[in-house]
Amino acid sequence: MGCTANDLVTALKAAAATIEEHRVELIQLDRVIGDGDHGENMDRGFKAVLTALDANTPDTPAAVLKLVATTLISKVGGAAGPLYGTAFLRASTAVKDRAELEPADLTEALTAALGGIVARGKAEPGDKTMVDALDPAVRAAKGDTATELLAAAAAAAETGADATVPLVARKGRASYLGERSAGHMDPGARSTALLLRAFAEVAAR
Amino acid sequence: MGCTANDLVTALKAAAATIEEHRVELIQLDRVIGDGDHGENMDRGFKAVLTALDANTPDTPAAVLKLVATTLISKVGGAAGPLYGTAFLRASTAVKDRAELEPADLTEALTAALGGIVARGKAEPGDKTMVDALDPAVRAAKGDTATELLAAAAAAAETGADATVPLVARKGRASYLGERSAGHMDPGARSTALLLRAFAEVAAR
Amino acid sequence: MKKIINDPSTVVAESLKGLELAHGDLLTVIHDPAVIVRADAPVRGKVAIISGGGSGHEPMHGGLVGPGMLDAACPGAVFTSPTPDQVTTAIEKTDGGAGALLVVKNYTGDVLNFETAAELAETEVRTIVIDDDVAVKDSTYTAGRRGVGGTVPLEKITGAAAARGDDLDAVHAIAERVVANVRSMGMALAAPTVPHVGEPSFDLADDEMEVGIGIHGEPGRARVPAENADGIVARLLEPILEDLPFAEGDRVLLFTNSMGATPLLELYLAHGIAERLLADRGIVVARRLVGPYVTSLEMQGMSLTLLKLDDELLELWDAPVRTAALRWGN
Amino acid sequence: MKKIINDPSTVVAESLKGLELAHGDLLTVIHDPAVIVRADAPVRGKVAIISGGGSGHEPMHGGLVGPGMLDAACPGAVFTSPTPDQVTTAIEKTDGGAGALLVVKNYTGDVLNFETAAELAETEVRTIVIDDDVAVKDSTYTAGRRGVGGTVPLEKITGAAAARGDDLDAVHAIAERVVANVRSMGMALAAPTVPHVGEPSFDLADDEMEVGIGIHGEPGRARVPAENADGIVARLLEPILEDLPFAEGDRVLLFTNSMGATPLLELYLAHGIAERLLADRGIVVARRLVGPYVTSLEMQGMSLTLLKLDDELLELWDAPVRTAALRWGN
Ligand SMILES: Nc1ncnc2c1ncn2[C@@H]1O[C@H](COP(=O)(O)OP(=O)(O)O)[C@@H](O)[C@H]1O
Ligand SMILES: Nc1ncnc2c1ncn2[C@@H]1O[C@H](COP(=O)(O)OP(=O)(O)O)[C@@H](O)[C@H]1O
Ligand SMILES: [Mg+2]
Ligand SMILES: [Mg+2]
Ligand SMILES: [Mg+2]
Ligand SMILES: [Mg+2]
Repeated sequence: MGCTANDLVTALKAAAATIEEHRVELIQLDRVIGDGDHGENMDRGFKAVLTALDANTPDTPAAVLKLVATTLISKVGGAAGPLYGTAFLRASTAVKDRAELEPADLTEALTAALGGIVARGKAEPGDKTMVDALDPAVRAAKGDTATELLAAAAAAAETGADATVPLVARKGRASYLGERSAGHMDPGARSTALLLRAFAEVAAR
Repeated sequence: MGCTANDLVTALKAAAATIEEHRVELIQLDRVIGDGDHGENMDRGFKAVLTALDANTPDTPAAVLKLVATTLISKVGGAAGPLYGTAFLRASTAVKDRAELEPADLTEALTAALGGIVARGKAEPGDKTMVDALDPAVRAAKGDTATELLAAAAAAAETGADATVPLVARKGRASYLGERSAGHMDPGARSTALLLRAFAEVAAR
Repeated sequence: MKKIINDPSTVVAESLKGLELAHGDLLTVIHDPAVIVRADAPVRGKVAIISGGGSGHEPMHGGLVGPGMLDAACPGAVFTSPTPDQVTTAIEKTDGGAGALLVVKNYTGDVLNFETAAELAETEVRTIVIDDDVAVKDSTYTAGRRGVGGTVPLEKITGAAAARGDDLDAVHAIAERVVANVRSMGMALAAPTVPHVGEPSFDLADDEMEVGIGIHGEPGRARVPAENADGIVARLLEPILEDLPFAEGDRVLLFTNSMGATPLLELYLAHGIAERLLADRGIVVARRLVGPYVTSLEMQGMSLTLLKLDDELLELWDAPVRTAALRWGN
Repeated sequence: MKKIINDPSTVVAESLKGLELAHGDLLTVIHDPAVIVRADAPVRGKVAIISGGGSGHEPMHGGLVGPGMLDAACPGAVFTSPTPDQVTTAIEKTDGGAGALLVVKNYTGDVLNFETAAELAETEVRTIVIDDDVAVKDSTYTAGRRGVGGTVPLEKITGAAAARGDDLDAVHAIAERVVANVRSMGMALAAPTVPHVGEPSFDLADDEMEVGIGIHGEPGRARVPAENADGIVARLLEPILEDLPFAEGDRVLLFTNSMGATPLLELYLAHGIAERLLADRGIVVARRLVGPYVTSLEMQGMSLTLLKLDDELLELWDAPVRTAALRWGN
């Protein structure tokens, strides 16, 4: 009873809904230490994902993830577009041609996603980026069921995002602020936590 | 014991001081129904008059008035520059080569000044301009002494300026506002009243 | 007040120093009285085109001095008409023996100061008064329409006529044709701040806009609830079209002007709307100018100007021009 | 929010329609994905110069498309890097067989998106990353310096090199020379408002200014008490001069840029101060550019850019250019 292409589509719809709901929050976080577009960009991207998923019905998890990747890459722009795009692209490659993803596949997909983000963005943990949410999530992503595994990952991502508050940014636009970037949550870490929470909630249904 | 060139210089210094003192008030009046420069322009002009009077010592009333006229014309700009400039120029012509101005000369000078303003600006009483201060002042400018005459003129100018408040402007920049110009005093009428009050106070000393 | 200045009373003088350094190839600045003169003035045998007005509308007029356009510009204090001695100096310095056309925007102050200068001038001068602002009723109960955006095509076209060798009468006649065929209307979302005043010229709530605004921070014809771009452009265009009137088949120059702080991103957006509205009516936009040319310090807002073109006006608009702000054909 | 727009999500698309109508002689707009292309592209045998970035900086980059400068510009959403498909489309449409130079401002998003496009491109491409902003420390602890005002001379000079027939290696080498010799610094008196955000990007008290500001409404290096023009210009110029460093006898291009809402009156004033400070140090201002070229919507403020010139860079700067925003020599 693994995660099918259809389950993934459901999860992505939930993710899109979460991003829409938190659009203004993400804009505000980015306004303080960045340029205020993160919520808008993510919302535009995930709305495009919904449209793409409506127009196409990819029948493998890999195909779904790839469609998400190419859509985000061509619709989001900014730093988040290529980073999230690469993450989904690597996840797509990682799950190969499996028809249903088992917990181990999910761990591999998440690990590959993180690897993609790091390969493109060269951020290390502690640089105050989405890596600070995704890296602990990957390490926490254990469990016998997708439900358990994603719940643990989402919780770790949320803790990780919270932990970006005191950090001084060393990557991305917030790094221009130097010390003044401390005291605010990283918007990309927050969006990563939101996405994982949405996935976890769908898995728990 | 008429008004000499020196007396005129004293009166003009007092006028310059008054304008400086009321600079912000005139700016604010003009800001509401015009473009906010009347106080600045008049202050720049009368400061230049002080400099000119320091550098030159014209020895007839006519020469003093002419120097004031040319200085105002070349330093004030806007509507007020040529209007006040013409007023002083006509006053200068009116007093001819008299060494001392008697009350009758003052009346003639004021009448000529008004004529100059009307000739240049084509405003009629009630158009909400400086004419609404100067026209009643000229009609009130009667008396056996300069003191009496100027006190009456100044009082009439003040009443005239106050009476511009309800008027709808038909000349100058305030006319663009149409009905919205009503409810505010005309800045040029106010500056005319201020000048006459300064002259009257010097005469009363 | 948020400004990059040292002292309100020296803003214009200091700015002219920078202008002179920036565009020494095009113009020379005389500092007292302040006049901006074409670098190669006087041009022998050519009618001189001279304009001027308060400062704070840059690039108008100093940025429009150069071959094919103005021979001299007289910058007054901020939003204050220049004085007659500036104008007479401009006339002297540009006197090429063919007389001068004085381009005057219809404001009492400008008209009076240029009139005084014209009386004093020793050269033959003609004056053209531009009054293209349809926001102001032209009646005996006002000072008449203001001169606004239409000034740029007027100066461009008369400049081209003078450059091709027209005499003063001919240049004046063309100027009259431009004035007869050009109409403008502007609006503001936020007021400018005059340096010596130190606070905005008018106060607008966040949901209000001022329609029929002038270019001196003087309030407009009406304060109305803020609208979207479609609404704003229609509101500016309608009274312009009705006024001349412009009719189906007319060829026009459409000039979409930023009042200063409105970014090009928004200005092009508005321009596109205006083009479509004109196309809907069968009016042919033959030429266009989009940008901040007739500004009002940092006022946020825009104006539209429409000039009905005939073949000759079109040719004169297209003729070469080389100034700081407008440059083409050479 | 005070803007002339219809809907925050369609601002860029609508603005591009207006741009296309306004400058149809110079450029063509592809609407999906959004790319602004030179009207006569592709130019056979010429290296294509392609740039792009978030919208809201107009006239950069769309206003710099045309002969002698850019072959294409990729406009992202407001303040958001363009996507790779915009860039690959630009590469395709301008492919004259001599390869393309991608001019990328150093921001994580711009670098990543252009990098992805470069990987996908079927033509030979080289990338030049410009990072001229001395306000940002260039260390492993930041994303490196930002690309700001220096982008305009970079695009002008590489455009001229491509126009005279240099091959891709040669154009790239000249690009590197410009990047090595150009430095900038900016400041703001008031923040811009991004349409979809609806409120100013940062809040500044009336007596404060933000120094070392970027061009995306991101806060600057330090918030300090507002100063007069002399103080502001010195504060921008010092770190630029120290950085390269610039020395006595150097010939430079001085680019005095308005961030959007700062009027030309103030900008020329600041330019004059900068020229005098440079003259005091024996630095020769050989060329200058003054105006709003690299803006940040309606941000109030300015930046200074200094490019050290050699004979070749000077010649390439002087070479003809015909774009909406920069035009000379033809
Ligand atoms: N080098 C990087 N590696 C990983 N994540 C990064 C990097 N640079 C930026 N980010 C993430 O991207 C987020 C900003 O995304 P967004 O606002 O959409 O892009 P932009 O900064 O281009 O406006 C940051 O909050 C951060 O989490
Ligand atoms: N046609 C006119 N006749 C008489 N006075 C006029 C006329 N037009 C304007 N004024 C006066 O000039 C004053 C404005 O002067 P000022 O602000 O210095 O000039 P501007 O209107 O050019 O800014 C008005 O308040 C009015 O009293
Ligand atoms: Mg951002
Ligand atoms: Mg006034
Ligand atoms: Mg005025
Ligand atoms: Mg961004």
